[in-house]
Amino acid sequence: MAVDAKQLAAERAARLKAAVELKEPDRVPFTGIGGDVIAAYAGITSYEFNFDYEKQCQAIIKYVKDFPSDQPVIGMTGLGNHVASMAFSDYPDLYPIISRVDGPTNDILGVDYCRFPGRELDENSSPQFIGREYMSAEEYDELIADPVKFCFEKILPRIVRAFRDMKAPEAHAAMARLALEKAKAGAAMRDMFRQLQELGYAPGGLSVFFAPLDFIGDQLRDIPNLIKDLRRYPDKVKAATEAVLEPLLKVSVNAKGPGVETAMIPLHLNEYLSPALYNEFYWPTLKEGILRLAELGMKSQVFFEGRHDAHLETILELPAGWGTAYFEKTDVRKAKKLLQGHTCIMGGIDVGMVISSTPAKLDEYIKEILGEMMPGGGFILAPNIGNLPRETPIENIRAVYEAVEKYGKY
Amino acid sequence: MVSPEMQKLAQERAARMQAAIELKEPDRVPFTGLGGDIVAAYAGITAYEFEFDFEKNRQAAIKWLKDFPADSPVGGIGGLDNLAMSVAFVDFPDLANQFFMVNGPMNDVLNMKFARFPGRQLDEYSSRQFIGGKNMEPEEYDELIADPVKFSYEKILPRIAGNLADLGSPTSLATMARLGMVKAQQAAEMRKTGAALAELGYPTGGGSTFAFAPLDYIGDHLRDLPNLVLDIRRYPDKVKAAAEAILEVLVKWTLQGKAAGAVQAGFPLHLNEYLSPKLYREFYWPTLKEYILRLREEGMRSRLFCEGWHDAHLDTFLELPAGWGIAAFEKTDVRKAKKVLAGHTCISGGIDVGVVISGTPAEIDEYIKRLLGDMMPGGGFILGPNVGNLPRNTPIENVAAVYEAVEKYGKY
Amino acid sequence: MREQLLKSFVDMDEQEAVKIARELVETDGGAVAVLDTCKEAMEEVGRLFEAGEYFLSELIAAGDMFNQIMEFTLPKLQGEEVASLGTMVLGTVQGDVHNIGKDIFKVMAEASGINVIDIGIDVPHEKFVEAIKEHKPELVGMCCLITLGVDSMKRTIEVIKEAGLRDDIKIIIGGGRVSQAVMEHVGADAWADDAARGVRLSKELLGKE
Amino acid sequence: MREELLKSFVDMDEQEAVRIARELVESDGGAVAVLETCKEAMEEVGRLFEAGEYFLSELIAAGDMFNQIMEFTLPKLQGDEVASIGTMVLGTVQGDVHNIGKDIFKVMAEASGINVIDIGIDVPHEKFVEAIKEHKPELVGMCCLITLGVDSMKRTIEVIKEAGLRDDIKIIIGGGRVSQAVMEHVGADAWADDAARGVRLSKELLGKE
Repeated sequence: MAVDAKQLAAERAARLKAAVELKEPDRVPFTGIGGDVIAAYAGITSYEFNFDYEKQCQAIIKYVKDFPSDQPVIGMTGLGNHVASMAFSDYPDLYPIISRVDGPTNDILGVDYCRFPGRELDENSSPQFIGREYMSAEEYDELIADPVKFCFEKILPRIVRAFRDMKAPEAHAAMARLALEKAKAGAAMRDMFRQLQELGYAPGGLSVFFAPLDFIGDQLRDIPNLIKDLRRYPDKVKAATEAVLEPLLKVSVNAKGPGVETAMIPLHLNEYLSPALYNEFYWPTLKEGILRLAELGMKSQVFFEGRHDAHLETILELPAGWGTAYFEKTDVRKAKKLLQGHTCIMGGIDVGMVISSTPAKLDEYIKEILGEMMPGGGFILAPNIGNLPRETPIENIRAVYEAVEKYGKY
Repeated sequence: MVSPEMQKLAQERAARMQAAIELKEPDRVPFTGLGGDIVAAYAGITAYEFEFDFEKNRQAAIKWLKDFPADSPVGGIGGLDNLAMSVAFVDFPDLANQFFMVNGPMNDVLNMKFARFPGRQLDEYSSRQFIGGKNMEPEEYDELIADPVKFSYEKILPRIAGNLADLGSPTSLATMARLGMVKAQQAAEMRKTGAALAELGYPTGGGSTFAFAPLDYIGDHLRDLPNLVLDIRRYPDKVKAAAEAILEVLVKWTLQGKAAGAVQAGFPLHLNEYLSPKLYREFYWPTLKEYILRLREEGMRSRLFCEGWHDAHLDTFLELPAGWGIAAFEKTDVRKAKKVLAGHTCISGGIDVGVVISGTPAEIDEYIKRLLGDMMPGGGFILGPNVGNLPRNTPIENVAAVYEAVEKYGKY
Repeated sequence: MREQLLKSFVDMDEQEAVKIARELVETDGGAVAVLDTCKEAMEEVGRLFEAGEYFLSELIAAGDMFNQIMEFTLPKLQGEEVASLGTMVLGTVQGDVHNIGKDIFKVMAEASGINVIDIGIDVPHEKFVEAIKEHKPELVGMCCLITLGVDSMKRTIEVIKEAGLRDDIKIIIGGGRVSQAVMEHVGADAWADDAARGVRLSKELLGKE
Repeated sequence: MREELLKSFVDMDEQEAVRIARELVESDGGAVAVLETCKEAMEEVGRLFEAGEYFLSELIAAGDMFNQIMEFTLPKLQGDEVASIGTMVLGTVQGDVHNIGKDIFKVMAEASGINVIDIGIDVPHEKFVEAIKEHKPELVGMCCLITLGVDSMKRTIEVIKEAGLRDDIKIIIGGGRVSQAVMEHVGADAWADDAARGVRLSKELLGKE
């Protein structure tokens, strides 16, 4: 690896680390912006991006070369397979092959909640999670008694077509095929990460942790049912969140590895819940999860999807320097007033602006946001949601990168 | 990259083998070469390393083939027959063949009841061994006959694979995933070995795939040989019906190997030596014969490795059309076989491993000279060891003596 | 009785609200009273949501109560024509197959008296045009949850323009990723990224606020 | 009765042979008669095998019949000492874990009156020496199925020499891969690659043929 690439990688890592440690780095750390646009920029369909490993890697390398940032922008090529991660949480070596469902994996497994371009969707659509009710309210006690066994025996067969009958040869063949397919994917990824290293990006990635109530809402009961459960079976829901906490932590540890010391925590139900419900059902086990991850040597990067304004103060219950709060709709300026010096704040770029605005306006927009957020450090510039659509004007993207280059210096 | 000379050498070797198979006289006698445990010893590694470390295995094979070149490559990772698993997954063409040969790392994942590996169940210098056992009760013949695939999957697999004992449990599913991981790593290693062999002038295309006499499936993997021999007397009709049912599944399995590019199917024969001609003709040969003919219809040749004594059944080969394939003999004297099968069946073997172990270079030179003198005329002969495994401390000068003698006397 | 129904509904006391509604609907003219009270309650819940006191959890619970009560109230209303504020064609745009946002909005819109024609998810541009011709709605609602939907909305509105139908209707876009900037970009008349705001703006577009 | 037993046994007629033996054993002196006849039958089966008329399938069936009959015959023999023509220590050499060949040979050897001490499979060299010291056999049988066994046999015989026990015993090697050349190589007294030949040569070594 060329010397300057190694040096560049070290600088980028230090920049991000300084922000997370609430200091002022040399420049504002910028995660870069991308998503479905990566495939469009390389002239391939989303289907090809999701199903052809070589084309996917080439598209990512081309995009990252033209739009360098502090983290490689690799787009979204699949969905979490969180029930499977829990069901096999006692088999850490399986984590890399069962934790995510990309296009080819879905062809093998047939996961009920997955929709992929070129399959259930048109070839330029993006992969989507469409969950439904996989667990009935009567099954709360079983979930509470043994979440891992329950997820394996009851839920997995309901969400994975290949596991409809766990005893059958189809289920066992699917596992073997999955490993063989993931090996192919792994080979392509290794090649891509080698090229990324040459472009000055240190290898690594993010582990994942799931807020216990989100796990129940997204993966088991479906959100509308879960919300009604809060009123009808409050004690069972609470007991369930405590029961699933331990295995969910085990999953996060399974994902830990060299260069993978941060757990990404995507929140979904936060925006749905009133403060009362949030504080009674959602926050206690999420908070305990973040604290336990810290004990396990992992920082947390919580993605507060939607509007988190009503629950912002609860973040102060965490120890200073606990990690990063990544905001989608909550105004980062408002968050900074409350959390400066306690929590590293991430976000700031409204994807809607990048899609609809003009290069000149975007230059002004970035200048203004950086002017307000950079002082005092503890800030990472990122898009409020991780996916720029295919038709996002390239000149707008370039304008953002140029503006960050211009105004990003401390 | 494969140099032009090596490409030419590969073509010559392939043509030499092909001519013998087509019962003609090639330029030189095709020689399969000697190998086995000695390949590891020659490279200074243990049997354990040879079975479990793909890189060391490859280096040992390359070192052996450079010093002892022959017409087909030797060495490389071997394994034990795991036919019950291939049958259980025969409806998954991309997998069935992958599960047939269980090597060291695969057995670490599966923990097969029949497997003994150096550095695991054996000391690190022992060779791997298949120890059959009784996995099926006589009362289960009807179930086997009704659906050999379902029976092999639901009843036999859990009994012979330690980590698949509880099908549908997290362990059994995790085991299959881990098997996939090991196979994926090995696929990459196989490609590397293939490339190395090509660079040493060995033909790569048109390989061989697996096949198995239906009755040997029952003997080796279901009832165990002694019990099957008794079953033949106590439940003759059930044994026959089982062989018929199994035939369909095994032909389907072998043709999957054809789809992957193989042009030849290799049968190891085990029960042949146990059976009187009468029992052989009534129970063993009919389904084996139909198997060979069905493969022939699909353009595939068969190679039968007749272990032990096959003298009493030599004439049955004549029921096959001339040029059907290769008969390799372990104990049957190839000269005796030639008298019966010349011009009809390509004969393989001839070198008694005992002589290579205990003879002197001079005796070996004479032995090979006489053997080639008797067997080469008329072609249709492939020289090779009667058993594929030379022990670790076979005197290397004896091995060299064999190769030199073949070089000297092998020209047509 | 109406006061108690309104209070228990707004306070999210499901058993109480359903009990009172069942009693009230048996009295003559009770069905209309129950319907109007529930509409009023839903409006109050929407207001509390926009004021930041109620959240999606309350909106969903309210929508669920509304449906439960309508199940035994609507059959009794067969006689009297239910005054509708107007008709809306509602669908999730092409390429987006999410429906959770659309469903919450639909319950509240119907509760507020809007006659909603739901044309599903992943809706091709032409299907919007056909639905507009068939139902002649005053309003068209386009939902999308993922950013990919932004372009679909833009193209759908262009197709509606080409069909010469743009000026006959008002278009409101809704979903997690919409904003003022996106609204201007796609050429819609209003935007809302939550159901309560969506219902309020829909009524404004119908000139009913 | 003895003739019928001998004929049905040699003809592999299992039901018939077992039936006659059950009857004969009840008559006084019957047990010894049954044992002698079965021994004779086993010898005849061995002879037919070596003549190429019988095969392993017949050897296995004969061994199975012999064991079935001994089950109800041996208990009746408690009184009269069963004339044993000698003692043999039998084992599969180190590194080889096969037992199928050893087991077929053992049944036939016992049927021919040899008292067999089976010391198992994968037998370390020293264990052979200990067994020889303990049981003072006239014969030692070493089995191996795979070529790896050749070297183990050679080393085992060297260890027996070093222990000064070589001349007190005769050694016969057996199994799929042995031959005259291998016998000379390892320094044994006889070799056999089938059970019938093995029993015949063992009796010769005991000076009993």
